[in-house]
Amino acid sequence: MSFWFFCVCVIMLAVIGVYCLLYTYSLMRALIGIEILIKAVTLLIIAVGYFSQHLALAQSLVITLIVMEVVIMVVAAGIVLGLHHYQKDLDIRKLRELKG
Amino acid sequence: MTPPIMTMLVIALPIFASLLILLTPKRWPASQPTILMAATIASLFLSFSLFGKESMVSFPWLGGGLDFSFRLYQFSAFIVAAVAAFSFLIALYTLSFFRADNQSKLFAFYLLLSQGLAAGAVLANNLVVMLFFWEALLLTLFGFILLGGQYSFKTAIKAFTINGITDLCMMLGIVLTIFLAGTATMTKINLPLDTLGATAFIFLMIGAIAKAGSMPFHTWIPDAALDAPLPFMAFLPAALEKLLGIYLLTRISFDLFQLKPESWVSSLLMIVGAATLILAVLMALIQKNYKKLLSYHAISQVGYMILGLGTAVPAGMVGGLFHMINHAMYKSCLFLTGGSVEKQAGTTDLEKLGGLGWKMPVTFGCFLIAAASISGVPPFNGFFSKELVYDGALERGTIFYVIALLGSFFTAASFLKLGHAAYFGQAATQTRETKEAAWPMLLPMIIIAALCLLFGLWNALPLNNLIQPVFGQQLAGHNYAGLPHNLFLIVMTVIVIGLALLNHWFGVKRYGSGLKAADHIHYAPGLKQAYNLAEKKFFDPYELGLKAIRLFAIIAWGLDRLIDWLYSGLATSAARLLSLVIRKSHSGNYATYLWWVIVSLAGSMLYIFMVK
Amino acid sequence: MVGSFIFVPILLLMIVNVLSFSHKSKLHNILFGFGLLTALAQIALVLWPNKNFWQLTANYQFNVIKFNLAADNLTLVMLLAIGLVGLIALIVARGLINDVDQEYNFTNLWFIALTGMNGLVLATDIFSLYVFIEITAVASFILIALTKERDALEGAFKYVIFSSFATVLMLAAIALLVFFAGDTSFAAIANAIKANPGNSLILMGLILYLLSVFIKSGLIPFHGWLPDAYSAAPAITSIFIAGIVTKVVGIYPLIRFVQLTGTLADPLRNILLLVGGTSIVIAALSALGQTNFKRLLAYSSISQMGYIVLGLAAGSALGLAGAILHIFNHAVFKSLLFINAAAVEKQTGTLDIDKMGGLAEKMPYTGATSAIASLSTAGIPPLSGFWSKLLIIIALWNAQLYFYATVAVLASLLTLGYMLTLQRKVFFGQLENAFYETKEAGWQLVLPSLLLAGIILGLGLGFPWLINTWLIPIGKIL
Amino acid sequence: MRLGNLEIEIIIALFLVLTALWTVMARSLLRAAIGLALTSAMLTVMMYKLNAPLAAVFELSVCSGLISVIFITTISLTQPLTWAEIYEHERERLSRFRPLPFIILLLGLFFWLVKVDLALPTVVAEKVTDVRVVLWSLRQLDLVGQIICLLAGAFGVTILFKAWRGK
Repeated sequence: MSFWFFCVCVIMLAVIGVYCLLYTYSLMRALIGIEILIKAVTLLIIAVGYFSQHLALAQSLVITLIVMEVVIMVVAAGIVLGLHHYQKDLDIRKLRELKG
Repeated sequence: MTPPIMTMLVIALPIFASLLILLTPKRWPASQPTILMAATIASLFLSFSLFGKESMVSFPWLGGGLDFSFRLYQFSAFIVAAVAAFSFLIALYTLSFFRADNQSKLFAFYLLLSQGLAAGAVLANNLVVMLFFWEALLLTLFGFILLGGQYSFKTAIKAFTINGITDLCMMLGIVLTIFLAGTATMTKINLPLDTLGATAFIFLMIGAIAKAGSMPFHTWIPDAALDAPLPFMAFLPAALEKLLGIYLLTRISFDLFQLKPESWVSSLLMIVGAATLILAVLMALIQKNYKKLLSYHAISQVGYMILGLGTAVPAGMVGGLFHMINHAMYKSCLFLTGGSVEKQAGTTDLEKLGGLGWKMPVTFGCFLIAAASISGVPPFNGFFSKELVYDGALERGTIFYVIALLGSFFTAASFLKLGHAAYFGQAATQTRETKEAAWPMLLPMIIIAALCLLFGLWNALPLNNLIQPVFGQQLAGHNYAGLPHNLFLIVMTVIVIGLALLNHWFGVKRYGSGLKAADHIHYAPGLKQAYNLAEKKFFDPYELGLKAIRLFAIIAWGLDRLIDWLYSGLATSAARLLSLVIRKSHSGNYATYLWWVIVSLAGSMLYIFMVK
Repeated sequence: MVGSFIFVPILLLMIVNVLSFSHKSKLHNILFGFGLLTALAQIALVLWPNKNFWQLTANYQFNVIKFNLAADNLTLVMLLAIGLVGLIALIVARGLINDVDQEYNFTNLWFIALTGMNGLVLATDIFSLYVFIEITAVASFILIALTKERDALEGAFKYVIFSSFATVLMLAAIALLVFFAGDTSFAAIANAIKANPGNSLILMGLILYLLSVFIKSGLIPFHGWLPDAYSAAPAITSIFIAGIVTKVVGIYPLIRFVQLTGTLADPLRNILLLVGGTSIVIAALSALGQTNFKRLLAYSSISQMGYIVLGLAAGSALGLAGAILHIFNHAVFKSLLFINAAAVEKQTGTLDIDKMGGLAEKMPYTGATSAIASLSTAGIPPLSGFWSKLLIIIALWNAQLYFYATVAVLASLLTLGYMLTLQRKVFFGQLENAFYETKEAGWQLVLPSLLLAGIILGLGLGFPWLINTWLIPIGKIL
Repeated sequence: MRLGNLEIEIIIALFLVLTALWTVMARSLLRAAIGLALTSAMLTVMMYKLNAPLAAVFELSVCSGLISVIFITTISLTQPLTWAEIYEHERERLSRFRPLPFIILLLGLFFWLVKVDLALPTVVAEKVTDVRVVLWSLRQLDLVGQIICLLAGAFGVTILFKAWRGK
């Protein structure tokens, strides 16, 4: 398998994530879109580590990355909960109070 | 004290005094006028004692040839002394002009700050340093106008915008000049007016003549006349800005660049001057307000100075510069009489004024002298400087001379109207109880009026000591002191003044001396003159002439408003429209924002790989 | 020893939180005292540098601990700005927040954000840079959502989405660059970039990194989150975030990027120029029509970031020096303006500038300091903002980027336009009846305002002496 | 390892993309969260195949474990709509997401056919090959960063998940 194969995988995952971010009407699904994007980039880092034979470095980077990811998702989930408190649903289209 | 220290002190002293004034607490009401008077008197002495000395001061600054350098020599010392003198007189005047405490405090602050900054701009020997002080003056201008009360904000913005734009031009000019000359030190620059040189010159010229208040950068001055406090008008537009603007114009024309009579730049300057003087005076003729009428004259007289300097022949140059100092005197005197009238009678509306001549004899006397000066009546100072400008204009082209003479005629006519309406005739009921102003207000007027007379009768004093040394070598073999040499010019001037008198007499005769018809009377004599001329030489109906002159005045007015609109209307509304479109596009939908990011991402990648 | 910039704050925070030996209000006072000391020590260490402190590496005592941290001149300036704005935010918070719980939470998060920013500017390794960016970002998400008001949550959510998106781009960039460098240190990456000119994977990595920091610093057209987050955040958070956090998170990595790539390749430079120019003009135009005090300031912030980017794109020591000075200036005057906004909001209960008027009469210090800050933003001499803009414009001119130099000059007129509109509508003009009883907002807000205004004036007047001693050496890191 | 003509990685990658697709297209939020956990699991398998077992373990335990728990908790706390409402939502939502599989398919085909020739660097083998050594002695700063970040997360939980007072 070539590096290009993994690149294609990463691009496809990224497109899925971005599409979800752009077209979803749900706050939680937006977070899921972000998650898929992060998966894509995790795969890229591991692939790079594999092909440059720097797997130890790549693994340690991925471990740190995963910790960061969890913290961000916890905070984001807290914010979603807060928004739900006000608007009683997860509709992203109500998120347009700030404009201009 | 050595001259370098004194040079620095002349800049620093007023600025420090101004900050001191800002810091004085309200509990000590006497401290502020004390500081103001002490600082102005001290800097007056300082600048007069600097007279005739030369020095160069320089501190290392930005590096790369940009030094904080100042140069004291004959010309800059002269302007600095004049600035200090006006500052002193206006300070004296304001002692009893302002009623509100806070207003007088801020006015004193701005006055001293302006004085210090102006001294810095004049003494600077480095273009960037000069720009530094020049731009800072913009702030005091803004602050001054803001003092006028709640309606003055719009005017202040207008003044700020116009001056800001012209200063921007000047900045470009300075950058170009530095690029051409390879240095920013003014003493080292002497450039020919080739294509690039002329471009740089014109940019610098825009900055200079806009400061002086020439058309088409004048539109804020009449507005400020109504909105801003009157001592401001007497100080900045009438005196300080003329001194600075014409100083810079002189420096760039004959010092930094080599302005020659045959160049097209010289013709351009003359056209600007001639247009300014005739259009503004036509505007002045139809005004019905004391202050506004004066403000249009403040514009018109700049035309003479620019015309004089623009001729680039010795007589014109000397005349232009002489007119600058004369104008600063008589115009601030006129504004000060206006201030007295406003303070005492409570209004400057000519329809409500009248018969003040007997109630305010000193003010009236000063007004008479200053009005005679501005109208060019011998033997007052304005006469001599105008004669020199005429001389120069005649040498370059008859048309310029004719326009200048015509301007003189209208000037005389409008001052006859103003004097008549304000000081003679019947007083309106509101102003019947008017009394003479307090002595701190009268003293500056008297001093300036006396100087007007002195500079006229003994014109060798300013000409030999102040004006002619400025041009040095360029004037070799000329001396313009004493009576004008060209008898033809004197005869023509006297004829024009006579015609103006005659014209006024006709007007009064025809329409009666009713105050409400004042402006109408002063239309009509102009028309009658045209009518008589037409009857003698051409077949020109009276009505047509009336319409033509009316139309001309309307066109002048329209032109004035158009320029005004271009500054304050078009640019603002375009910005507002764009702003609206941009705000509408921020719909609050985060997906839209994300689309922008993704499109930019794709675009920049495409761009990178295409270029590669 | 530079590691203490990270360890001292975090240890203080842990000690207070883990031991939690006392009542909350007392606890908070202790934490607040620690915070003041930390910030003051940080400022003092930068202003009076001690060679021993800055040069000792951390591993001299324990062989176990080994950090790749280093400080150069740029780092010093950033540390100074962080310490200054941090100090001021801490003091202002005491005046703005009434709830003990909230104030305690704010101070905790302040410590984390401070640590994150310190680590960020000290890192010598691109992945550590990412880690600290993330820490600072998390702290700022929570800070924005601190009061849990609806709009604040909306702003925070948008920020989370955009920030995470930027993070993903940055990680992809790191992956691609590390592929070639074999290591994550700045030096190795700079070498790899030099050794493989025109390699498409490296170019891809560079462009991804560039765009990710564009999003983080909110430049147009990557700015969607910024006005929302700034204007909806609680008053104290706006001061802190707008004053320093997003600048350290966004612009500082951009400067390191310019430093890494050496003299920028033409296409990258064109992108920087385009984004910078667009940001200046569009954001200024947008600010012109705003009616919300803080939103106007947010757009103004974007516009000023544009100047910094243009300065960087000029690619000379002078431009870099101008950009760095502008970051510092921006930190000072924008924090000041946000403090003024907070004072006005606290005293009048509204941020709608159409409803205000004549407040300078009742709040003289707020009015005067905001005028100084506005004029500094607009680049009026002799205030400090003038000098940094001047340096940037001169640098652009010297680099023969005449068009962008002209844009930069003309846009300062727009800046003046919206700043004067703001001043007129809020502080000058007719005093509204509703605000007849308004007073100054208390020393916690007035004192920092005066301090910041003093810095603006002092820097402006002292600039001629400052430039050769501080700025030009900083610019030479390129 | 070869399976006939195919390599196992291709199958894993296919599953990875398909699970991601399913996550995004899934009808209910709960299914989406489960889909995300599955995607994570597929990624774990891929990592394992790429000789990164330690990172794979992390991915499996944290991402498909912890994050799924967080998501599912949040979803259940935010009171899902009634089934009728979901059905109404879904019809409209699916119409927006219907192009996605085709886009992915086209992308896959496109990149399959267009072989991009990447200029990869020459491989220099790593000096330290042990993950533990790299993580604990070379990347200590990142560990410190992790601790700080977790601290920030803890504050986030205490602030954001606390119940509203008096509302």
